[in-house]
Amino acid sequence: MTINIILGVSLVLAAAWTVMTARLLRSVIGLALTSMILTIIMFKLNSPLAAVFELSVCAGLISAIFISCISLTQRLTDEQAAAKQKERFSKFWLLPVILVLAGVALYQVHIPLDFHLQAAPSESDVRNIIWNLRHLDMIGQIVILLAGAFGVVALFKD
Amino acid sequence: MLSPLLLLPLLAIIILNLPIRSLTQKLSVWVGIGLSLWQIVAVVLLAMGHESADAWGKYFTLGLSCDNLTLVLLMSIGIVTLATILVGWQTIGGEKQRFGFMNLVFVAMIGMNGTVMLADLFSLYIFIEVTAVASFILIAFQRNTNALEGAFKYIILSATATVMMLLSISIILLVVGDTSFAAAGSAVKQSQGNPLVIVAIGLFICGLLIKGGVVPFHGWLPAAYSAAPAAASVLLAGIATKTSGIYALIRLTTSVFANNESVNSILLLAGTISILVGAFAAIGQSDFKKMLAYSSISQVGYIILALGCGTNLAIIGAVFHLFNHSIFKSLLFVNSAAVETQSGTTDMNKLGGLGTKMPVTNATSLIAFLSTAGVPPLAGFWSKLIIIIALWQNNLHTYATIAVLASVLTLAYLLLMQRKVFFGKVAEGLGNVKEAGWGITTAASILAAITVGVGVTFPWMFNSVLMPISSFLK
Amino acid sequence: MTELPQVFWLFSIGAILLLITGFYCLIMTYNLVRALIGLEILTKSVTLFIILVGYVTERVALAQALAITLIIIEVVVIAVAVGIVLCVYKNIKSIDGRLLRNIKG
Amino acid sequence: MTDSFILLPIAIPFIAGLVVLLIGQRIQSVKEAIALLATAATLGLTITLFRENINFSIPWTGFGIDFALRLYHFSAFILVAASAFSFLFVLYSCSFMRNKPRLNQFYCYLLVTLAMTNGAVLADNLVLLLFFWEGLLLTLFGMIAIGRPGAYKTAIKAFVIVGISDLCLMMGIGLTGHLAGTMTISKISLPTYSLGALAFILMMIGAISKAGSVPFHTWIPDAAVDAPLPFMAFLPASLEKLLGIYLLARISLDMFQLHGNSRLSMLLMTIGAITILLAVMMALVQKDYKRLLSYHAVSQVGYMILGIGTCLPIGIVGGLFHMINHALYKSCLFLTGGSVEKQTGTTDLAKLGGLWLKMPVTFICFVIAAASISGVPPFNGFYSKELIYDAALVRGNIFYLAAILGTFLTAASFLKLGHAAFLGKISEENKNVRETKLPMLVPMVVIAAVCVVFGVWNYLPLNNLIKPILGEERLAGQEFGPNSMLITITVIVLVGALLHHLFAVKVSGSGYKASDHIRHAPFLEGIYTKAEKRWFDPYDIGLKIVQGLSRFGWWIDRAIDWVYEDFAVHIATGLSSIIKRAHTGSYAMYVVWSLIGVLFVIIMLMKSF
Amino acid sequence: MDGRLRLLCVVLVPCIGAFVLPFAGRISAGLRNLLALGLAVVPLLLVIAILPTVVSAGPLNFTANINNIFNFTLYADGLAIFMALVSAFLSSIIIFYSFGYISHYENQNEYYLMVLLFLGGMLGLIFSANLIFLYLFWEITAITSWRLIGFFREKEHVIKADKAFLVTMFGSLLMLLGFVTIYQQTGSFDLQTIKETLGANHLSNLAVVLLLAGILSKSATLPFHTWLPDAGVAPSPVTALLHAALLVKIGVYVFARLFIATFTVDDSWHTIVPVVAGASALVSAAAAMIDTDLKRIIAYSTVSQIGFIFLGLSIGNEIGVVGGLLYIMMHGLAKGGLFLCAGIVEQNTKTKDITKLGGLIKTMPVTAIAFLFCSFSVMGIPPFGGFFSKYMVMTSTIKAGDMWIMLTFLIGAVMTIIYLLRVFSMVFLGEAKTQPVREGSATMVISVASLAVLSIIAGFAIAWPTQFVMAAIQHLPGVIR
Repeated sequence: MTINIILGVSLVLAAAWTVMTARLLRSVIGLALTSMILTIIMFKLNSPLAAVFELSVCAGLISAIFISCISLTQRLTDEQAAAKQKERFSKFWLLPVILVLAGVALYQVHIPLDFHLQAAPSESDVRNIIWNLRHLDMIGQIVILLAGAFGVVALFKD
Repeated sequence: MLSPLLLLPLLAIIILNLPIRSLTQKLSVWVGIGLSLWQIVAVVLLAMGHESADAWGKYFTLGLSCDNLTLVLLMSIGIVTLATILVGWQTIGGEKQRFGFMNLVFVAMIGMNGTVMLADLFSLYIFIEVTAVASFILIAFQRNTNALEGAFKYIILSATATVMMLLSISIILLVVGDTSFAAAGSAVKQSQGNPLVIVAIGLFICGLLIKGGVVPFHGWLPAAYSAAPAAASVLLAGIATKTSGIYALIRLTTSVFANNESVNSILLLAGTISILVGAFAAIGQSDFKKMLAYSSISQVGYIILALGCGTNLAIIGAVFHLFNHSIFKSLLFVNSAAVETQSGTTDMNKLGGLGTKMPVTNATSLIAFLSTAGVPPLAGFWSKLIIIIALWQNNLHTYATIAVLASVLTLAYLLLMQRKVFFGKVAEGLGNVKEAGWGITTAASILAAITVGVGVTFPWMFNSVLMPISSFLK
Repeated sequence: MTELPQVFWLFSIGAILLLITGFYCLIMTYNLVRALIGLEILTKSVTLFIILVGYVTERVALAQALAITLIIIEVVVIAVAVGIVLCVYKNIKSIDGRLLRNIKG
Repeated sequence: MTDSFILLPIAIPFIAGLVVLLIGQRIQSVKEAIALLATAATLGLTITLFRENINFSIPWTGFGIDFALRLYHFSAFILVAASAFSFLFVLYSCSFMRNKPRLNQFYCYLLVTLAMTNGAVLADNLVLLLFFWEGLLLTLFGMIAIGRPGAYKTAIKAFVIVGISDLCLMMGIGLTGHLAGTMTISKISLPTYSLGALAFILMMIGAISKAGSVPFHTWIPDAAVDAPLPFMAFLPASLEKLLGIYLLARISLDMFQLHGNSRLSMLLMTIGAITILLAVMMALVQKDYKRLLSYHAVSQVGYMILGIGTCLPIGIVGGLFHMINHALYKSCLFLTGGSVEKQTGTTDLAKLGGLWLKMPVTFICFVIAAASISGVPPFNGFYSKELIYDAALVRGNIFYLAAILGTFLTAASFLKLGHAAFLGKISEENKNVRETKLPMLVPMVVIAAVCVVFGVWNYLPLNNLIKPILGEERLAGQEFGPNSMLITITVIVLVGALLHHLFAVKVSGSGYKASDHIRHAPFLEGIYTKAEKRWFDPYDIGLKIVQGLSRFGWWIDRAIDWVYEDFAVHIATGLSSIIKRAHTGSYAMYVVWSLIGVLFVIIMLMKSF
Repeated sequence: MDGRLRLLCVVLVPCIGAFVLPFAGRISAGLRNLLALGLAVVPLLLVIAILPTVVSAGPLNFTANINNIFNFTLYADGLAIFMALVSAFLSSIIIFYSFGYISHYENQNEYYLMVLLFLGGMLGLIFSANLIFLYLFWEITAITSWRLIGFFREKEHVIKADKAFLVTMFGSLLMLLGFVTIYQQTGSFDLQTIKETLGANHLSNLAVVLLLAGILSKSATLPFHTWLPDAGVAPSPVTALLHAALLVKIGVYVFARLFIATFTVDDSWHTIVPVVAGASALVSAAAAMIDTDLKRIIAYSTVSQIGFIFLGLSIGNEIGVVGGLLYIMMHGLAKGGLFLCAGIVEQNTKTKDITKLGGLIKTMPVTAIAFLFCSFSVMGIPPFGGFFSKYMVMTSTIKAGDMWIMLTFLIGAVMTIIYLLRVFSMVFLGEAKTQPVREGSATMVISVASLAVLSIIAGFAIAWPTQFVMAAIQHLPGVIR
């Protein structure tokens, strides 16, 4: 049970760190870190496939996109970074305070989960659900990927 | 008959993007027009009631359902996409640009058709996201700073909306274990008291209100509509936000969160506020498209108000007003496209007296503005009348009076627009302005013909077409 | 499995805190890319919540399917968003949110 | 003599009037001929109908308004008088208006006025009476407007004053019709308390304003200068007096049971007295022949109102007799004025003088008429005034005193007029003045003769013209013998007037300045100068009041307009600018709004469960 | 063509015919003008054709029973026929007049389209027996009057047109709410069923207030009257059409149709409405006294005469209602004449400010005489028609026994005389301030003269219209016997 607590706390800490750090590159790395912790939690909640997807897509792909974006945009010189750090801190010191308070408050709240559910349907395998039961979502994903492709083409092809 | 509505555009995208680029690019516009016309014909056939065998059905289990509400939405999607394609063809220069635009329109078409026909909460989220992505890019299509700003704002706010929707879907999953409308509806009804369920309902409604552009959540709408290119703003204002926002709200408030009192009072309040804020903001605008954006917030307010009232007649009024609004709002945006292409600007202070120079645009904008203000012979009046009657019968007298008197405000800012753009003396720089191209004028006249047709034939249509719409309500 | 509710509550608190961080970052930052990072954090919290619900109600397969679809859609949205931020940079040579406020009123 | 003959006195002059109007400017003599013929025909017809009693009625517009005419003694008498006068005046104006512009309009208006007057007199339905009565407004406006080029101002003044009083008459008629239940005049007899009194007062306003008494008289002196002279002789002198007093008599005798010592009769008598004094004081100081006569026309009405106001049979008979007498001598005076104007070209007393040799016949007629108006014994004025004095004395000596003072001043002013115009030395440019042509002389001589006849054989008009109007039961036991004491006082007063005139001439040196000593008397000086500057003219005062009030109304209208033009617009633009400022354009603000919105929605949902 | 079909054609011919005009205009102006006049005269002839059947066989009814709530029904009883005759006749004269007037300006096609549509809307409104269709035609007239007022396309003209459209729209929306309350109270929009279901009991006060708001705004009575003088900027046949003859009469006619022909209201309304009408009459008469713009003065005088008409109708006793209806006819004729004369003066002297005008009677005798005759009829001087209507309304105030209303009526009548004479003398009499001006063109002068002559003929032949109106209101519930 304690492992869960540690994971939970580290997840929140990683997220807070991503937001608080001054340099953009560090926050992207922080993002990747949160994504890894999330993957571990997912494994704990015995949903491995989702965890793998999370790891490869979020930690990998999205971090790559962000890093390429940062590299394209102009980099901050060192003293600009230092100035930004002080200015960032003046705005973001509030975040950890809120998080702690919220955590304590939420801890007190206990809502009964007395939902009586029917038994889970028989062939409840992920592959089966995606490929056989939810074709509509499949089409949706295909179309949205096409949309993404057309978007990037439209935005950058001149 | 339903799945082709979804799959044909997909097929079209795939075929058009095959490597033989030179041929397909010219074809894309005609394919687009063909598809939208086919959709309109299909809806009419469906309405006539012959359910042809769903050839594609056996391969896919899409779980699409279609009742009268979906038919109305499908019809307006067909019409508005046709108008968008015609305007796009006219306003977007360059072969490649136009091809890119057509692809996005096809994606949006699939997204909207899907949203309208599905019966599962999560697929609702997916297809709303599809339409949203298509709209992001359509807004940012011309890559000028304003367009990018509008797109970015829309992304941020649509992301918050999706976060809220997903949280509420997960809570419903917690409660029910299945995300289909029917299951969700029964579960919500049983565990009414549980605070988690209340949070779920609240979050989902707010997500949809953001998508629909109702007042407290409408920040992105003026930026997105006014910055988008002419054709994109027609699609967006006409139908995109309505399907993803308002249609979903109608579907859910009638089936999933079936008429509990508090949801209705929230909708009534939100509707009235958005009518007033939209109208007052529109009065002060000096940019033609921004004024139309605020005007569409105000008109959506009427639909939300009718939804809040909840009775059968009110829902019919809401659906009818949704259909009418999609027609005359896209007509107004088509007119703004015409004015923009011919005079180069949409700043009303620089425009003037285009009435004599652009007769068709003048006549159609007259029809559209009278219909928006709810002046009788046209369609807008009848839908507003039904909403007012429904409100009055529910003794919601204050809301009804505010809604009615707001149409004076609507008339005020539209008269302002007419005076500054069409009705006055010709502005100095616009001496040699000619009428807009044939694409825009045909789109405008089709939409105007529909508005006038619906308006004039309404009494005859009242029993045969309008009343059956309420069949989708239990 | 008596501690099922405790696990649920533990991670749901975690998810809510992630939500708060995400919104805070979205609202307070001027840098567009950092806003997108905030967005990304929100998505992570929602994915966590879905998986958690799946775990609690023994509908792990359905939850995973939803989570996977969710992740794919979010990738596309973030990709488009980054594309737009790059275009903004190309136009105004800066990714400061305060410069993107000229459609107001 | 079928009933429809009663329509002829209205139809003949009306049709003739239209014909005269339509044949246009070409032949002048044709117009005169038609006019003469028409008036002669009407005169003949009315004389033949004199003894008849005809009732004629056809339904007209429902609500009790039907086209009812009734010929009985009183209306027959007025008809004959009106037709006779108009015949004489047409004859007179044949030569007087010989080469004046817009002649066809003049004759048309004259004939239509005659038709309308006949209609009003014959009318037996209140609304029909009003129909003809207000119809006279048009012809009044028309006749004054075709006088001097600037005459339209007086025409409008006359139109407004008489128009307003006609509206009061309309209100009165509506009220009487409502109270009595029927609109036929012969069937109405109402008590005069509360609403009845109001109805009587309103009708009375209509009557006395048509007759030209004080509050409504101010257009008559202006018209004297502006309007063509035959109009002055025709309307203010004779016809309007006949019509006005006819209605006054009808309402006080038939329609309302007016009894002697009621407040209404006191009101009538005071109006009469005030009219006599005020008008004659103004007449005295006039320097123009026609203005002097017009003021006298106003003051003589006072006698008639005073007479009828006493509600004594003797007073009423006196008033009616004075009505016909006044019509006679006033028109004769105006005709003499006309001939003087025709020959010498001016009516300004300063330029006139010594005409009695050059224009002997005019002078003689002037002397007869002047004598009868001043109430010199053998002439008709004296007898009718005697009757009025007799009744006034019974009612209260203050009224008698006013009447006798009026006579004194009238006599003084006519002596002044006669002296200034006809006696004294002749000015050189009038040297070659000859007597006026025959068509102008004949009417003067005829009227003067009738004045003498009515004076000397006064029992003739009294018995068969005036007395039948009151009917036997009122006249039972009334004898109209002369009252010696009154006669002596009148003679003394007249002699006093002569002496005063001689003294005044000696003081001021010439005839027309005879009244200067009164004009510049210490106390009267201020009032006279103010009066000359039209300060006391109710028409000007009224217009100023109306302008002031409408300024207030105009302000209300502008205030309401301000609400639409500025107030509503300001609110709308203000609110819209507030809302526009609220949209700061930053997406972060919009996300905050959405979160607040979510919070609010969830709280509302929580509250309701 | 039995009566019911003729009734339908009366409404449809101008409405649909109007849209043919722009195309006819492209071929030739003459053809368009003739077609326009024809389209105005045809309904007049049809109404005259319907007249005998209505008089003999009672009201005519045409229903296209489509659905229960929004049923398109036309109902022609005496009241409607009377109003239709007056409006169709006056608009044909005005169209005949505008041949001469409008030929100087551009976009004439739109002008004739809008005038015909206006006439169609007016006739539709007169005959429609369903509240919603009554509202539909009511708004058609609002749109067309907006386009017509802004005809000259100058900036502040269009602002005035917008103002008129907004004020009337505000009033008509409140009236729409009134219709919805009636619908809720009686369950139908059809006048006949409302009449039966309501029967004796009165209409709810809320409904009455809402209806009155709409009626007062359209007929330009006190609180909502300022748009009418401002609409003076329109071309003068339009102001004649709007102010004098038709637009303001719509409000009065609907008042008669609803409050007299369909339902009864509490007695307190029989004093409140006259008070408002009286106040409006006095305030606008005062404003007419002060203003110096020719058309604004005549517009103010229309507002005040409408106040008198309302006085007559709202007092409710029989003579008042007959007087009010006659007043509508007489005022329409006379005021139409006044405006058309003003049009001739304005077109020739190019100025509307009466202080700069004078002595026009010498150069424009026929117009001057016509103006004088029409103003006499408005003042209510006997041989003219106005006298009888004014007398009847006066007696109705007396019968109602309310002293204050009698007084306001009297003061109003006096002020009418004064300000009309003031205008006549400043414009036509006195010495000429403008350079010599020739008479208006033939068509304009003929129409003006015919209106003046008609006022006189109406005066003499008053018996026939009064009988017709008395027969028309014989069985109406709202009239207090």
